[in-house]
Amino acid sequence: MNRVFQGAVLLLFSFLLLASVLVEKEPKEYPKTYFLEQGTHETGAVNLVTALYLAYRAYDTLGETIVLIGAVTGVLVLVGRQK
Amino acid sequence: MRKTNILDVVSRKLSPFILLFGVYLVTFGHISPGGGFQGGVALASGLLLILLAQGPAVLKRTFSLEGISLVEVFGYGLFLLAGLAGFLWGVGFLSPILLPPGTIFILNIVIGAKVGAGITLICWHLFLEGEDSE
Amino acid sequence: MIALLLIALLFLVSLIGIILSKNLIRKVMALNMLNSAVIILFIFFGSLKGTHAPILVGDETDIVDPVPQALMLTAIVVGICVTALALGFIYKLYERYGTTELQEIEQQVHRNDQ
Amino acid sequence: MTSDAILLFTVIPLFSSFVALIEKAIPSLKVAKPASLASFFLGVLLLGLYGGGIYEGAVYSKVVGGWPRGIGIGQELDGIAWVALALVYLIYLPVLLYSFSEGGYDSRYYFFLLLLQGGMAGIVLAYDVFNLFVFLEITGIAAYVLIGYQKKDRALFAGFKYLMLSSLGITLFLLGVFLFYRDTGSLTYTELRTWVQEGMVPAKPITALAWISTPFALATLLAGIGVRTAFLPYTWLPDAHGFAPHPISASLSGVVIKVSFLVVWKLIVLLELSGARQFLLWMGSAIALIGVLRALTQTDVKVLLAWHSVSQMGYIFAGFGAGTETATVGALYHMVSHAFFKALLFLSVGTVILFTGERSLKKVSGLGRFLPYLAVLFAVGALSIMGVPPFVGYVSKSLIFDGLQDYPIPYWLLFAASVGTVASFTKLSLLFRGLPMLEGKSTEGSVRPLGSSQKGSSMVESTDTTSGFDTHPALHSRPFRSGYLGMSLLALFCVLGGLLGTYGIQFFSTILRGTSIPVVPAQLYGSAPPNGSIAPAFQESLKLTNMAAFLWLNGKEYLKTIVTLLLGYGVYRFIVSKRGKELQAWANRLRISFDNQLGLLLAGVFLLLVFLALQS
Repeated sequence: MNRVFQGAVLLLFSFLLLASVLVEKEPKEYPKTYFLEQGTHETGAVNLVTALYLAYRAYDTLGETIVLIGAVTGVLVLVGRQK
Repeated sequence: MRKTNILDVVSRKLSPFILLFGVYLVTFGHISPGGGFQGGVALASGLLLILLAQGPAVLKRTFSLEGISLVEVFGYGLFLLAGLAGFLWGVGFLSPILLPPGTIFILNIVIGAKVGAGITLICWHLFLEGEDSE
Repeated sequence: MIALLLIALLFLVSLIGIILSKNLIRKVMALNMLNSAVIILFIFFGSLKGTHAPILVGDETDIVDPVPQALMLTAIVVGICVTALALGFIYKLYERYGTTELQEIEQQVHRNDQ
Repeated sequence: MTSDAILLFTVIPLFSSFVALIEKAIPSLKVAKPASLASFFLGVLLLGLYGGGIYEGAVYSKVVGGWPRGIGIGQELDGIAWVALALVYLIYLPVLLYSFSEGGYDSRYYFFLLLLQGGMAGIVLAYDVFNLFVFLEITGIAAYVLIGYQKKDRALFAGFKYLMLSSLGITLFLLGVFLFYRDTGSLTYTELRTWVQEGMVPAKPITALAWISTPFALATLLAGIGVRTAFLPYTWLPDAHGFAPHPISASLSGVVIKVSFLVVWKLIVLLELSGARQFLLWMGSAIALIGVLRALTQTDVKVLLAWHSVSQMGYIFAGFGAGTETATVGALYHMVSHAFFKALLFLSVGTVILFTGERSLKKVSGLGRFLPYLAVLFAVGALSIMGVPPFVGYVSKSLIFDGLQDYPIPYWLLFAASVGTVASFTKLSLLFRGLPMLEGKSTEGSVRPLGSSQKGSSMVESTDTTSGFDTHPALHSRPFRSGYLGMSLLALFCVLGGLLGTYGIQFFSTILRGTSIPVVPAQLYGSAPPNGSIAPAFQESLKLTNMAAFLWLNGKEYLKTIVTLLLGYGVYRFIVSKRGKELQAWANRLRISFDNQLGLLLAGVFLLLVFLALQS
């Protein structure tokens, strides 16, 4: 019974996944051309990934550092022994 | 577990270079492949190589756990302060206030130090099951 | 196409791992694989068009899309953090229940309830 | 107000969390508690500054770092977001005060509490799907750790299950982000709206396979957030909320699940997904009843309350899903009122557990005569959740029921859930009424020392082990002032929210006006107030005078309340009878294994997809 449910769900999901991922689509040009033209000029970084990571999407990077420090503290809370 | 000579020698000779490479990735992140995160992970792998091959006591001689934790905490604080500085400058949170490569360069170093410290700490605590953690 | 198919298969295999495996550590590893599958999907799609890395040292204009790469850096860190926390939880659970098998833990929990 | 400062809602708690961590690094600096209080006051100040503009319908938007729109990360504060932020900060103060009183939490606890605040504020303000992903994860990580903070066995397991389910959900969310990015090359909500409106047009049969990708992406996006809201695999919620530390239970049940739901709300309104509304209507009324039925069989007091969170969220889903004006306002109102009374209930029941060390209804009862003030606070919460007139639950439930009149099946399902709620809280009130009892023994005559029974709670330090129940110091002289202050604040909100119901309704309907109109992308990024194109029925039915009559001079509502109470008492008599107990024992054997819960998440994606696909 459990196996039937799990199998059915997985089958359905794989069908949906394959149907939506295996579609030939061209990547969009727009944001890329913007970064190609403006990226180095606006941020001073030749490496566009760094320009995105630390300038255009720096807020996400801030979030990422918060996740990291949360995980470090969390692991310490969970695994650390109390004195 | 017995430690072979190969492991001993290779880890001691290799890890300074890994650390140096990490510093290179961090500081040149804006003009060449690499960046704060990638360099930080390289730094962490250098430290973890010492930790795993030589044991925590050797690592502690150069890098104390408290020191790494402080880097982690103040890296986070510095990033926030860099954001708030833009706010106080009147250009909005996380806006660049220095001349173009300046902000990215500083943030790269902050992120590099923080990611390196963070990953080292996570692995340290998990590997040693919290023995040295408090 | 074949690459997309392989990535989709990786995704499905890890989904199967999450749902069907009985060991907690395996479940977490499968979750990690699932995360990797999405990351590879992003990066692969971003690199479909263009031939050079998005580093403007020369005069290249035919670069790959830098956005997925930047996004996935964040996603990778998030994945690491979740895995680390999950392993921390499993470590504690093992200390308390003496096992990492899901069913045994569930049985012990229900026995204590009654 | 300029829109530059909206980021401060997120940054203030995050910066305070950094300050709290300094105490961990340098223990001599006692800064964690002041920092967490300062975060509250600054946040409330900001809320006040923006309140006026929001009430006039303004929408504040901002791109972080001043980059062009669509390139940088957008942030937006609208009416819904303002209500969510108000909830985030209002519930935070009692939780904080209670944590001060309970003691035993170090600076890392306050760090995670502040992270939870900052993460929720970020979720609310995000106008970019990837930014939403990052903040969902921040909130998630803070929540996982806080649930397992005291490292009790069940809490660890509950935290782990929550982690697995929501990580699976968030990875599916990321898959949705990928499908969206693939088609548009953009990540903002504005583009999402255009994409959905183009993509949801039914395709010709030959391209049907390719067409499925848009609804599928939407379904994964909504299900990924939805797992945090507990609309499909709701099964993680009772354990996670029931076994977390008491203040955290209050915070999780009060705010965290609602903030995630407000994102779903925002997306559904923005993208005009009538299919998802239908899904929420049916799902909501179903889980309202399921939650109550499960709650009736519980004896663990906090798990019982947590099942009621599932059920009450069902009311909110159903009210929002129905989509009529009254029901929508009712859903928003119920979100606020549920935050008030559920936080109050969790804190007051948590106090009982803290004082006695027992969490089973079989082992403790009749504490009312020893803790009269706590009993009053509990009663306010219980009467609110039952929907008894002067309290806040009455107002919101009446609105939801009024708005559901066109949908008979959800209406009666919710009515049955109300009856069950009354029965369940009559049962829970045994904590305070009836025969005084601890550890399963009557205390008349026998002197059972309380101090030795505190296996569960290491916080309670008791020095006196000789005295009996009546004079035990834990029940009388334990300093718990700021905890009581926090609970009293919540009780005050419950009473005021009920008595000032008409003003509340007017306030919420005004706020909803700003977001319920179909917004065109150009307006989204401007801060000009959308000039009131309110639906006509909206103006008509929600006038203040009409509302006063509807609330307080409405014989039908009063009759319905009385019938609910009487029926609820009848159900209560049944469940304490012998037959009822047999039925409960049978029901308690029905469990959904963890593997199946993970499977249910995928099934939820599929169900949402069906509703979304049938929409067009």
